[in-house]
Amino acid sequence: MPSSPDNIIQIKAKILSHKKIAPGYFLLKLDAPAIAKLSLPGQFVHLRVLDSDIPLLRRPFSLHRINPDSIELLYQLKGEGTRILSERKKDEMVDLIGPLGNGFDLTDIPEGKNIVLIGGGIGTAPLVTLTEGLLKRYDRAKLTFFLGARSQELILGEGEIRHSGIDCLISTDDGSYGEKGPVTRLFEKKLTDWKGKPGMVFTCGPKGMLKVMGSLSRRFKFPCQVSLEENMGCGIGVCLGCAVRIRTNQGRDESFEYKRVCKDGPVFWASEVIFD
Amino acid sequence: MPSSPDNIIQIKAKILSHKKIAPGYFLLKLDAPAIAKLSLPGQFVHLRVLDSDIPLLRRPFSLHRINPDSIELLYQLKGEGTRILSERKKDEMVDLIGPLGNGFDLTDIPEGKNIVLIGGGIGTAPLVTLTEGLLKRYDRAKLTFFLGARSQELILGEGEIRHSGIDCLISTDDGSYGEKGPVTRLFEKKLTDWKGKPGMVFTCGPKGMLKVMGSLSRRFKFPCQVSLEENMGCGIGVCLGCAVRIRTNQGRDESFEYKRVCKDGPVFWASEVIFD
Amino acid sequence: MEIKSRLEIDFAGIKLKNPILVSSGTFGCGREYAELIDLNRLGGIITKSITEKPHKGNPPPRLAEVSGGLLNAIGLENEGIDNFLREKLPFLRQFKTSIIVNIAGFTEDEYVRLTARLNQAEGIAALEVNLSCPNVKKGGINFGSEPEILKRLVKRIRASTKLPLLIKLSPNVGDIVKFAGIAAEAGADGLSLINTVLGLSIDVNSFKPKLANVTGGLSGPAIRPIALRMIWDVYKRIKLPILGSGGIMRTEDALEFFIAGARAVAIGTANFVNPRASLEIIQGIKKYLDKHEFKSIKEIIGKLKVNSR
Amino acid sequence: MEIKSRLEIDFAGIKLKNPILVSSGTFGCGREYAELIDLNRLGGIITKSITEKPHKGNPPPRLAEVSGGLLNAIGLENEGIDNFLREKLPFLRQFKTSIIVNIAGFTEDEYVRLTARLNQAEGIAALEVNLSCPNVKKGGINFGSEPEILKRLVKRIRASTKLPLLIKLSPNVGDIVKFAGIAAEAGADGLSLINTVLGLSIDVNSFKPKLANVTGGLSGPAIRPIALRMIWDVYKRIKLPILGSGGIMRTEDALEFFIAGARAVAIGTANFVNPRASLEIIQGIKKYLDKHEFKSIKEIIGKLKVNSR
Ligand SMILES: Cc1cc2nc3c(=O)[nH]c(=O)nc-3n(C[C@H](O)[C@H](O)[C@H](O)COP(=O)(O)OP(=O)(O)OC[C@H]3O[C@@H](n4cnc5c(N)ncnc54)[C@H](O)[C@@H]3O)c2cc1C
Ligand SMILES: Cc1cc2nc3c(=O)[nH]c(=O)nc-3n(C[C@H](O)[C@H](O)[C@H](O)COP(=O)(O)OP(=O)(O)OC[C@H]3O[C@@H](n4cnc5c(N)ncnc54)[C@H](O)[C@@H]3O)c2cc1C
Ligand SMILES: Cc1cc2nc3c(=O)[nH]c(=O)nc-3n(C[C@H](O)[C@H](O)[C@H](O)COP(=O)(O)O)c2cc1C
Ligand SMILES: Cc1cc2nc3c(=O)[nH]c(=O)nc-3n(C[C@H](O)[C@H](O)[C@H](O)COP(=O)(O)O)c2cc1C
Ligand code: FES
Ligand code: FES
Repeated sequence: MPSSPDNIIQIKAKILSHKKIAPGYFLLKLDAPAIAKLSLPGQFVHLRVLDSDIPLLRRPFSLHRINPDSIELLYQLKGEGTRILSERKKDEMVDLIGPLGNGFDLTDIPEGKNIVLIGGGIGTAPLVTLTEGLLKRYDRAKLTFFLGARSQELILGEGEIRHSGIDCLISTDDGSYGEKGPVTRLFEKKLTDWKGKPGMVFTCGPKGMLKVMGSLSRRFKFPCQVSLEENMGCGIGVCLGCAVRIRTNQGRDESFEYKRVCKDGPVFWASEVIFD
Repeated sequence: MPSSPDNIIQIKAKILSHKKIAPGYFLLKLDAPAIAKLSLPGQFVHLRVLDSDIPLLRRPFSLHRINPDSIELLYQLKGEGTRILSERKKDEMVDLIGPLGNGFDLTDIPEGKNIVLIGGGIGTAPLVTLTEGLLKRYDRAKLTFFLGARSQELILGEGEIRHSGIDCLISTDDGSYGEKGPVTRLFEKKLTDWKGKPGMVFTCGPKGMLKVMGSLSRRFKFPCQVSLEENMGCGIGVCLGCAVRIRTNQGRDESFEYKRVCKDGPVFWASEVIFD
Repeated sequence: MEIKSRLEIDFAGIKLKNPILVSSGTFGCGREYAELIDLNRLGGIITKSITEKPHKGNPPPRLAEVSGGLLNAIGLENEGIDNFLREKLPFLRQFKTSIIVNIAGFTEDEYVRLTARLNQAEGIAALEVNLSCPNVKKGGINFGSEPEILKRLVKRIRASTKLPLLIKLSPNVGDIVKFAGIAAEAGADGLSLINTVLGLSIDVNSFKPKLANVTGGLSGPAIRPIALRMIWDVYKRIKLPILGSGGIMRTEDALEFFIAGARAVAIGTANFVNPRASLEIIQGIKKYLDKHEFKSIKEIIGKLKVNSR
Repeated sequence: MEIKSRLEIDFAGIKLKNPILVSSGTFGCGREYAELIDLNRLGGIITKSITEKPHKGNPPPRLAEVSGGLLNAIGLENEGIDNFLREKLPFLRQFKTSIIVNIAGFTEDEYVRLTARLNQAEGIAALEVNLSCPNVKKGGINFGSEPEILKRLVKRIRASTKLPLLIKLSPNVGDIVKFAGIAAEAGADGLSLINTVLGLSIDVNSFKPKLANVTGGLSGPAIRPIALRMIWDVYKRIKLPILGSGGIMRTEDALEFFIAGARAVAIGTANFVNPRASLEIIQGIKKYLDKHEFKSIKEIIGKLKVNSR
């Protein structure tokens, strides 16, 4: 994985727009040209939802879209922090640190092979801006986007993906849209349909899903990048609070080291992550 | 002093209007018919500025106006609690307990004597609704309202008071309006001008001012009611957190007992309060 | 009734209709809150600390708000045991809830005499012994943080009453388990954990402490993780039921305490913030038990999973 | 320069350009924050605790947010003294700020050996000895809360270095003054107060503790009143300069610490919330001194008014 660029800044960004796009999902657009300029797909920002002691910590959010002068975050209501964030209004300022983390590795994708993106629920957030990056370099016909969610109204970004001409396959847990079942099962099915193994898989979503992707990637031996989440303190690599277990010794034994999601990640090779 | 009525309620009240009326001063109108019905001038409500752990405690505010279906609070920005309150918007709900405290004592005012109201700064807040009560029973010619503040733009309620036909005397610390100096000095001057002593003085304002009023009331032997403030926990009399020293033994010696501002007050006889 | 029995619990020999009580010093003797909520629905009411003689308490200011917490130094203001027995207790007795009387003394003998007086009274479910008021220092003795004194005092109180005896410990100690163990050995029926944590707050413009007493006791959400840690430590090692408190504001907080090992919980500062907090927590716990299909609150007590990884 | 000299202070033998430092474990070894702020403006940087060998630390999750606070159980993850001397220290040395190296050991000998190694190094202003990491238990020994061990260990470290020695005490004790006194007698030059307070937080749906280590250390605004109380108690009785920390988020908080008796302060958790916090506090204090016409920060240290009523 590439290491995180050192160039990070702290700014106050004005909210350009803020809207609910699905039940419990919000799209936040921030006036942040300086951060936008530095950002890569897969990186994230650390955002202070309010200037208050509660919630105390910043909240990390992936870059959902990197525009020339602005960035967009797609987030899901989860607890108090995101609830308070969701009440912030257009023209108000939020304090941001970014861009943070390594971002996806686009350097080593074999020509001519399938490139797969798999987003589970809010995990779609960082993949959208990645698609844009990939389209600049690869044939759209080679890209396949798998979208999974609990049910139809929580499928995010479909319109946009289809609009860019990428094949989009959908599954929902309740079967209200697309295949019924986990998106990893749909992917596994396709995997056996396809002639060759994918040249690269990018994935983000709930832990359970990433764990399955880790196994699949080891079993079928395709390269798979996962964007991980872990509770964060600093977000920039000093507190060692966001540790995840990463296999060492090429995964040949149980040995591992701790890596920082915020600085060594958030993107890791799925096959190397030890999921609990 | 009358004791606090037992009838208190906890409600969620809708904000009917909320506006800045002077630099750092806000007028908050709440849809609270049930509380309005029970309220007396000099009582207060205990208001939760936000449903959050910070600020933790409620904030006490005097009833500035008691309307048939609503109550109005006049408050000054002070710290975090009032800052957060000032950001609450029309149609939002706030949690209220009230009406609390004893209220002013209107039972024992000798006929024919002057009735004086003295408001220092935000201390004017509880006196306005009191004026309305007094006008129902006493000749407006007998009422005099002293208004004091740091400077002209912080003089509150003058229009309204004059409108109701009450004599209104003004002083400011910086002399930008009315007399220059503390309002208590203006009052003292008038006191010697008047033929008789006032039949009753009602006052509310900063501690220093109330202390002066305490001395004046003992020196010139006129009855004077002060509305006190003290940090509050419960606001209803259980925590004993809002204690003030009240002279016992008719003030003949140093003896005192602690009384609760929230339950035994907030209105006390100025002559009985031991100010630090 | 099915719902009722899921919350019923016996605690240190008291039959509680539900395990949600209100804390000493935050509910007076019930009269004021009776205007706002139905006391009959509470699991129990713990009275303000009662001393033998009326006690004036500390000079004001007695309260200061801090980040996520409240500092108090009331100083045990109360009208004394006579007044309590004459006026407060008869009022409390009207309600269908367990009345726990909290006692505090300035000498060991005073605790014993208070106990003797309360033995005579009717309608008391248990005694809670406040050994840990951080805001009153008579010759510097803090009964709750001197092992020898604690042991002797609890033994003496134990010997003088058949009422269930809850010992409220000070959290301002290094090893809470040690003190809990002493109280257990000396005959306590239950432990109250935790009282307030010593704190200080300063007005940087006047250079004065925000409390006239200088230091005070910290309560509220700020101390919740501290309380939970102490309760869990004690639960693991000491076989006495624990009445948990410290920053419980809402249902989730109360659940944390049960999972950490509290057999009942007391709501303190939250009463000031939301007088309905205790009732809302009772309802919230019922819903939680429903959702997780637990038959009784007992099923979650002390069930913290610690070796699951 | 006039402004500068008002904040200059000597602290336990270190000449600090200003009394605002950043706390151990919350600033790494400076590299990352150097991207965001000018380290030259800090009074000092206290490194993450360094152990002799590289140390892996605790399993995740290692952090949990609580009301007004942060629970952490990092478990002393660090790359060991060799790596520190080779890579971290040379980087830190570039900056015009006082570098204080925080050391932690699993045995007494390890502390002494670490000290010996650091004696050799250049550019170190002082050592801070972490005796109180609440998240690592080797055979249950907590060097900071056993009087005898504390005394012996501080004496041994004292004997092995001429560097100014700050002892960072555990707040998880009953009588902090006692431990402060022991450290003073054993030869400490200054005291660091306070480290994190032991806490626990629980996920009520999974029944798991929010930290894999079960308990962790509470930092942030929630512990501020506790820190202030301990600092004031120690300040009154122990004649050692105090480096105060615990929940300092903004200028006013830092001022409270000075008034309570801290001679310098360290900013910890606030760095995560606002990397500019320390610089903003330096500015804020200058403004405060201006406003109140103090010639030096020294004029406010320990100036809490306690008998004014
Ligand atoms: C690198 C990274 C990128 C992320 N990108 C997105 C995104 O694009 N959109 C989105 O909706 N969410 C994203 N998340 C998750 C998001 O940070 C959490 O949902 C959010 O912090 C929850 O805060 P809360 O106060 O609402 O929830 P609470 O559960 O109340 O939060 C309590 C504490 O736990 C932390 N926390 C809770 N869940 C998570 C989590 N999944 N990851 C990290 N910390 C967590 C919070 O930050 C907070 O400190 C990302 C997380 C990481 C680490
Ligand atoms: C009976 C009563 C009636 C009041 N009526 C009014 C009114 O009509 N208009 C108005 O503007 N103010 C009134 N006050 C004062 C008002 O309650 C405080 O200004 C307010 O609580 C400040 O909160 P804060 O968070 O903005 O300030 P902060 O200073 O940050 O508050 C910190 C803590 O101190 C308490 N506190 C601070 N100042 C006071 C004070 N003067 N009295 C009581 N507690 C205080 C706060 O409640 C809070 O707990 C009244 C106070 C009392 C006791
Ligand atoms: C204002 C106040 C007064 C208190 N008085 C007493 C008391 O008299 N006796 C006692 O044992 N505990 C007293 N306490 C402690 C509480 O009973 C409780 O143990 C503590 O506040 C922690 O719980 P909380 O955080 O829910 O408030 C008092 C607490 C507060 C806030
Ligand atoms: C994530 C984290 C890691 C810490 N690591 C250390 C450490 O390695 N050594 C140490 O002495 N203190 C450590 N501390 C304690 C801090 O140095 C500081 O004493 C404490 O956090 C209180 O200050 P605060 O509330 O400003 O954070 C750590 C604190 C945090 C939050
Ligand atoms: S969040 Fe601090 S190191 Fe990753
Ligand atoms: S505020 Fe609790 S008794 Fe007055």
